[in-house]
Amino acid sequence: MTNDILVLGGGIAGIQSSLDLAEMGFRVHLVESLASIGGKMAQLDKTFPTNDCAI
Amino acid sequence: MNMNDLILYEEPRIGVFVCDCGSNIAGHLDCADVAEYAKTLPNVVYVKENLYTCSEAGIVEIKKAIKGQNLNRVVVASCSPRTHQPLFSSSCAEAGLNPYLFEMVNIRDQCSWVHMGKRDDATQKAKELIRMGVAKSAGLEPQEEIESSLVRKVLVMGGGIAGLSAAQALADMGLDIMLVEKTSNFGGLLQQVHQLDTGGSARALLSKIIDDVQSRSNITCYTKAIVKETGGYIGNFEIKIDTQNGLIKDKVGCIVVATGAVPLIPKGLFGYDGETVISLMELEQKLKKDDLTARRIVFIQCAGARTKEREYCSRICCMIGVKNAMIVKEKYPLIDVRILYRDMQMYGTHKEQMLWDARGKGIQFDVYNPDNPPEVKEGKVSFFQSITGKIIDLDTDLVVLSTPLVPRSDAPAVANMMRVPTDQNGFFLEAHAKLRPLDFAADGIFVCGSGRYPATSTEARTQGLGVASRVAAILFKDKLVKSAIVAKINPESCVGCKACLTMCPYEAITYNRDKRICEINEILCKGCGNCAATCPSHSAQLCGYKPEQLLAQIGAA
Amino acid sequence: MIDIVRQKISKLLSDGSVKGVVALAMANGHVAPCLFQKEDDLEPLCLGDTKKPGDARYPLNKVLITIARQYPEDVFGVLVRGCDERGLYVLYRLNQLEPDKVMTIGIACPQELAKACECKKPYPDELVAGEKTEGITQQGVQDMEDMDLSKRFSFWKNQFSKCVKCYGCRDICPMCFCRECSLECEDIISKGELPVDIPVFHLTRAMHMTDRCIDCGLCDETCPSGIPLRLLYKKTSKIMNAEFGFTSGINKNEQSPLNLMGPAPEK
Amino acid sequence: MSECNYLYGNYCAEKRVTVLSQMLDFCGIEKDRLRARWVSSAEAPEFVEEINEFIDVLKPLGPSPLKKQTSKDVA
Amino acid sequence: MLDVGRHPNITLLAYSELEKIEGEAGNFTAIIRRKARFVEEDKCTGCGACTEICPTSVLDLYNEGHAERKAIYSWFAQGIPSTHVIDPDHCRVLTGKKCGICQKKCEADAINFDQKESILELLVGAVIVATGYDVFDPAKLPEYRYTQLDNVITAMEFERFLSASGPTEGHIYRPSDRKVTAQIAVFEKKVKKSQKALDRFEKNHGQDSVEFYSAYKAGSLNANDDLEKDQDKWAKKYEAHLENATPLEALKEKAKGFTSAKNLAFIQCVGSRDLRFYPFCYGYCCMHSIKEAIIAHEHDNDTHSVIFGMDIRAVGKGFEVYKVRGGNNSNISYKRSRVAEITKNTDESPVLIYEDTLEQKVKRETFDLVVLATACEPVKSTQKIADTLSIDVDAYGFFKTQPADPLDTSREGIFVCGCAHSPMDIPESVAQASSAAARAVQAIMKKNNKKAS
Repeated sequence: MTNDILVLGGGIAGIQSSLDLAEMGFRVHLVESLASIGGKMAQLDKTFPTNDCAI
Repeated sequence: MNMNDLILYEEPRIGVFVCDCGSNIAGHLDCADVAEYAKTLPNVVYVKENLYTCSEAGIVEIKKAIKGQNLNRVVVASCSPRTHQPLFSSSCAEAGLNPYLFEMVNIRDQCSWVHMGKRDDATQKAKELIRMGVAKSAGLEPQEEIESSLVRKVLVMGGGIAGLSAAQALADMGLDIMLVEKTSNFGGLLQQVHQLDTGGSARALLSKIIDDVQSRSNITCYTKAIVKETGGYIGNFEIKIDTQNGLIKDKVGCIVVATGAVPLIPKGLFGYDGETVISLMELEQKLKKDDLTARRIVFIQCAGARTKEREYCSRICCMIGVKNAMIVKEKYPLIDVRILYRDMQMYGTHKEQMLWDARGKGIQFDVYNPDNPPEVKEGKVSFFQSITGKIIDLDTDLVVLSTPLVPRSDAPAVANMMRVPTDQNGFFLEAHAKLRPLDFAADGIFVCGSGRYPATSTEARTQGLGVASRVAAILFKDKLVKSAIVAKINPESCVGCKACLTMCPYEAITYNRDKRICEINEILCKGCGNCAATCPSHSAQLCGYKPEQLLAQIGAA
Repeated sequence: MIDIVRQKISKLLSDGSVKGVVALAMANGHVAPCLFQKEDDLEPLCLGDTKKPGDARYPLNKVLITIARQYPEDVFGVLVRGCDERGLYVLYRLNQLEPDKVMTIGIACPQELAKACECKKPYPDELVAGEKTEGITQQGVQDMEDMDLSKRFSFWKNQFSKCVKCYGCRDICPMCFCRECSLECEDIISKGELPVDIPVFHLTRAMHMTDRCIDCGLCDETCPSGIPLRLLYKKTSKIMNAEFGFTSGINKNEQSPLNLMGPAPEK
Repeated sequence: MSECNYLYGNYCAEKRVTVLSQMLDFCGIEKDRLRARWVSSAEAPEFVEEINEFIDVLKPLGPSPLKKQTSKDVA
Repeated sequence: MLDVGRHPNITLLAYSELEKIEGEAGNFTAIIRRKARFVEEDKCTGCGACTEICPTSVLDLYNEGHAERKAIYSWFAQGIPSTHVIDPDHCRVLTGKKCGICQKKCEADAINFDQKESILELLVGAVIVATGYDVFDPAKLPEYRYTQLDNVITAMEFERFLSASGPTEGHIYRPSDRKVTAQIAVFEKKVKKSQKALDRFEKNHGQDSVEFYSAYKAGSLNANDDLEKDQDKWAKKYEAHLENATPLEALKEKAKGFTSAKNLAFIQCVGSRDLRFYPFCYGYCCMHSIKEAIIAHEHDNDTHSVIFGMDIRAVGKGFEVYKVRGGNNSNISYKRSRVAEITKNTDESPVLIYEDTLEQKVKRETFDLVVLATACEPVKSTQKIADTLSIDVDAYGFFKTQPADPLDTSREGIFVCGCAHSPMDIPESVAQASSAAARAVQAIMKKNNKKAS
């Protein structure tokens, strides 16, 4: 039986689910096709409604 | 007040590591000169300049120096602590040095990057920043991380769809759950709903989940029960619940708030009288009992929402309004149904289709401008139709007001019992609108469902699962480890004047009656330093930022 | 006036409602604070106005605090003038004394003493003896404010440089009850050097007095170098009143704006 | 003003600064030598502006009249 | 993002793709293909020295093609992992030409041109699909002439314009102007080179080129013998110089009037609520345009924005307040209409043709810049991923789920969250990510108990 979990996609959703699972003690393999993670949110300058920076 | 006044932990032997950070620092100031200068600083016994302190080679360099020169303080002059402080302090720990004896000086973002082109000024400033860092590091004291046990039990407040889903998910994860519902049966708002927007009856979905929850061995259900008190802190909440058979006291690790919301009773709006002008929920009851006799029904959306006092869009009443309009059209095709709306909030893949189907069934949609809303007078609805530019009068025998969901009347009581904030509309305020939508600012307490903001049944169910994973992220560990940057009160010099107690935003300070002094609960303390700033006799001090350390840093400027 | 007080004290002691009364006693020519425990030996009791009224004034509250710390469960009486009672209200707020453990015996100050102290309320709320005289409006602070900046600077610089750091003002003040005082903390005040760090020493104490000072004037009277400390603390109370509409020692369950979390209360 | 990371810290600081600045003035030290501004980590340009403005105010005031006193303490 | 890079329980496999997956819930074997980075991950510190000197430049998709990156690059400055990547289709060495400067420059000697892609086999209990979305390509709507008009851009491009790390460092320059300034730069380089040649002639003949050329043309040149030799060459050089100098002057003249874009138009529902493409609403693009208008106003106080939408759907928490506040003090006006067509007037400014429903009149209005609030499409490789995982895709190309269990795909043990499930805003995506994590744990726990009990 394995406790590993595969997460496809390194955007905000992939990052959040990987962090939650890792905090629970599961091993996570996060696969991202681009050179680094961050997905579309990393391209944003600021986010609404609080206007803090997206990076 | 100079260096040797500090009560020093062991004779300080400080190691300084100046980083080039490739060209980011070395390109704009003279790192070698800065390193030379660092050698002349008091208590500095070892200085090394390297290309990248954060690379494998740099870390090995630090570890070798700690062991070789038996350093008891390390200062790294490089980039921003936000990105690399954890990396460097954990490497110091691996080399056997207490991680809190590490000080970081930012000579990149605050020096080389902002003073590009002024090489000698930047070099001079870097020297002074390092001198301040070294002065502070001399006064550092070792700290131990604070650990506390975790109770593997969860309290879920509210038995609506959100609370039920959270309980179900947590049970699958092997945790024990106490599910507390104020009314006599589970289901919350959904019990009043006739059919779901995704088809299928609300009661069917509810009964499936309720049976599953009630059949679970590790879920204890309490109906007609109210949570009276929640004391303690994350991992060890002491709770008191008023149940049908008396008061229950218990300890839980985390708390989930799923108390939901209630539809607004639109008193005084559009002549609401519960007979000819009813609210959306009352229409749901009529549909359930199947007693609807009318020739024309007019729905008015945003009744009491997006106004000055309630400046928010309740997100789901458009969907419920259109869904019910379609159900009416199916059951009683002869009734003429019209919907007056401001903005049709039909987001998501299925809802737009509902709009097209509704139009297909002959339901007419008209826009009204909030400045001159429709008027309802004895069986007649008149509104300004912007497309034709004329006032339209419709004689109607039933008007349905789509009212927003508003927070429950006891929500403020729950909020200050658990010392969690609510936003200006009374909904629970989550830690971060974007990145932590299900957590509260206070650790260990989570929120899901309409208590946070009006949500459809599917959204509430998803948020219930989401909260389960947030809780598991804490309770799956064997113990809770917390940073050691907390405040401490010196019992000898404290006179119990409670000045600090009233200043603590996290309610971490309690007054000990028999010792007549104030005490800090390290788990709740977030290290903000308010108490240290207020205490007239310096009995309350924040570890790592004690007056002598800070003043040494200022003195060295 | 003194017989009414003596009667009151003996009644309190006889019916056992207090374990003891802190008041003043005349013994071999000197007036000193004394704890009377039995109603029959009240003979040496005096009100501290031997030659002229109020020439022997003591911070009886401070004495009461030390006694109350030893016997937290017992009730004690205390002889209070207008300023002492204000002091008690502040001490209740700062949790040094518990209101239900203190019985006050209030005496009013005569007009002459009120003028000397420039006192704004020379009588306690619960008055046992003496009649109420009206308070004096405070002119000192206004005169100082009217001077121009450089004159003020040189005035205070000379005053502060006279300080010999004897800590007399702190030891006499009923509001200073800390065990370890930050004025003796080496990081802020240099040790063993005169003149004292101007203005750090005096302003640190002033900042602690902002929401506590009851304007009793004892610090002024005790200071060997005659520094007008009371004037400094009158200014802080004036600021607190002007900015936050707060005056210390007026009502029993007051709340200092500096200890409130959140924005300053409307003026 | 309500975005303090620790909920109320900035309000408490503001109250104390109001009192202290008037006390400084009372003791003859120019009130402008003390200034409190609240700038979030995201407002870099405002931070630079505030500092430059403060420098322009301080320059005409010249060195602190207590210079002789305080300089000897700094090691 | 940083915590993922540092968390002990997470192995980050960037620049890699899922090849194949077999087995069933609780017991999957996944084959991962790690594309070759040509940079050693443990050696590279992400210092960026190699990017500075790499000669080849390529269109930068991170900045939506408005800027350029080098053949050796990192996706964006603060990206995790910071290890750089060499783009095999553009790098000279990998396309057979000669170069390798970056290898010489790299002090950490992390560059290795013959690194091969590797295959990794993983045993996993559950899979979470969070492949996100792609921006809808507005070229599919002919009436907005996205490809022909420079000053019609997508919301994501405008986001890059607003960002300080973007191609315009936060200033809202019109793309048409930026094209002109780019041409000016090219001409300037050429003119400088040809001017140097002319200076040489002027120096050794002591005559100014313009005079010489007019005399040469008029034939009234009193040429001594060495001038005789040079005069034809000098004339031809001068003519070549003029070929660049005159258009340069013209462009410079034109560029004088350039300012940042002042009045902006935001067109909502581009590709969404449109029966030809995606007949539903995404829920976040109205708010996205309002935010961009507010931030634009912050950058430049006299911007005026008009948002064209059928409904302005500010649905989430605090959104209505944000919309009203934006309208009041960032001079944004909302127009209820659907823009029919965009044409161009003389100076490249787009002209919007639309029916203003309040006044029931068709209007033509010129704007400096038009931002298309584009819809979000499933990722291009969605069909490939669906086939590898053998899970179904719904009518619009998002992964299919049932309303009762909103996160389970059609195959047990595989879950979906975020925009791969359906278009949603960031808070819902984050909440759903946590829910998918919970579902995955439930699946594994159930499998373990079944095995154990």
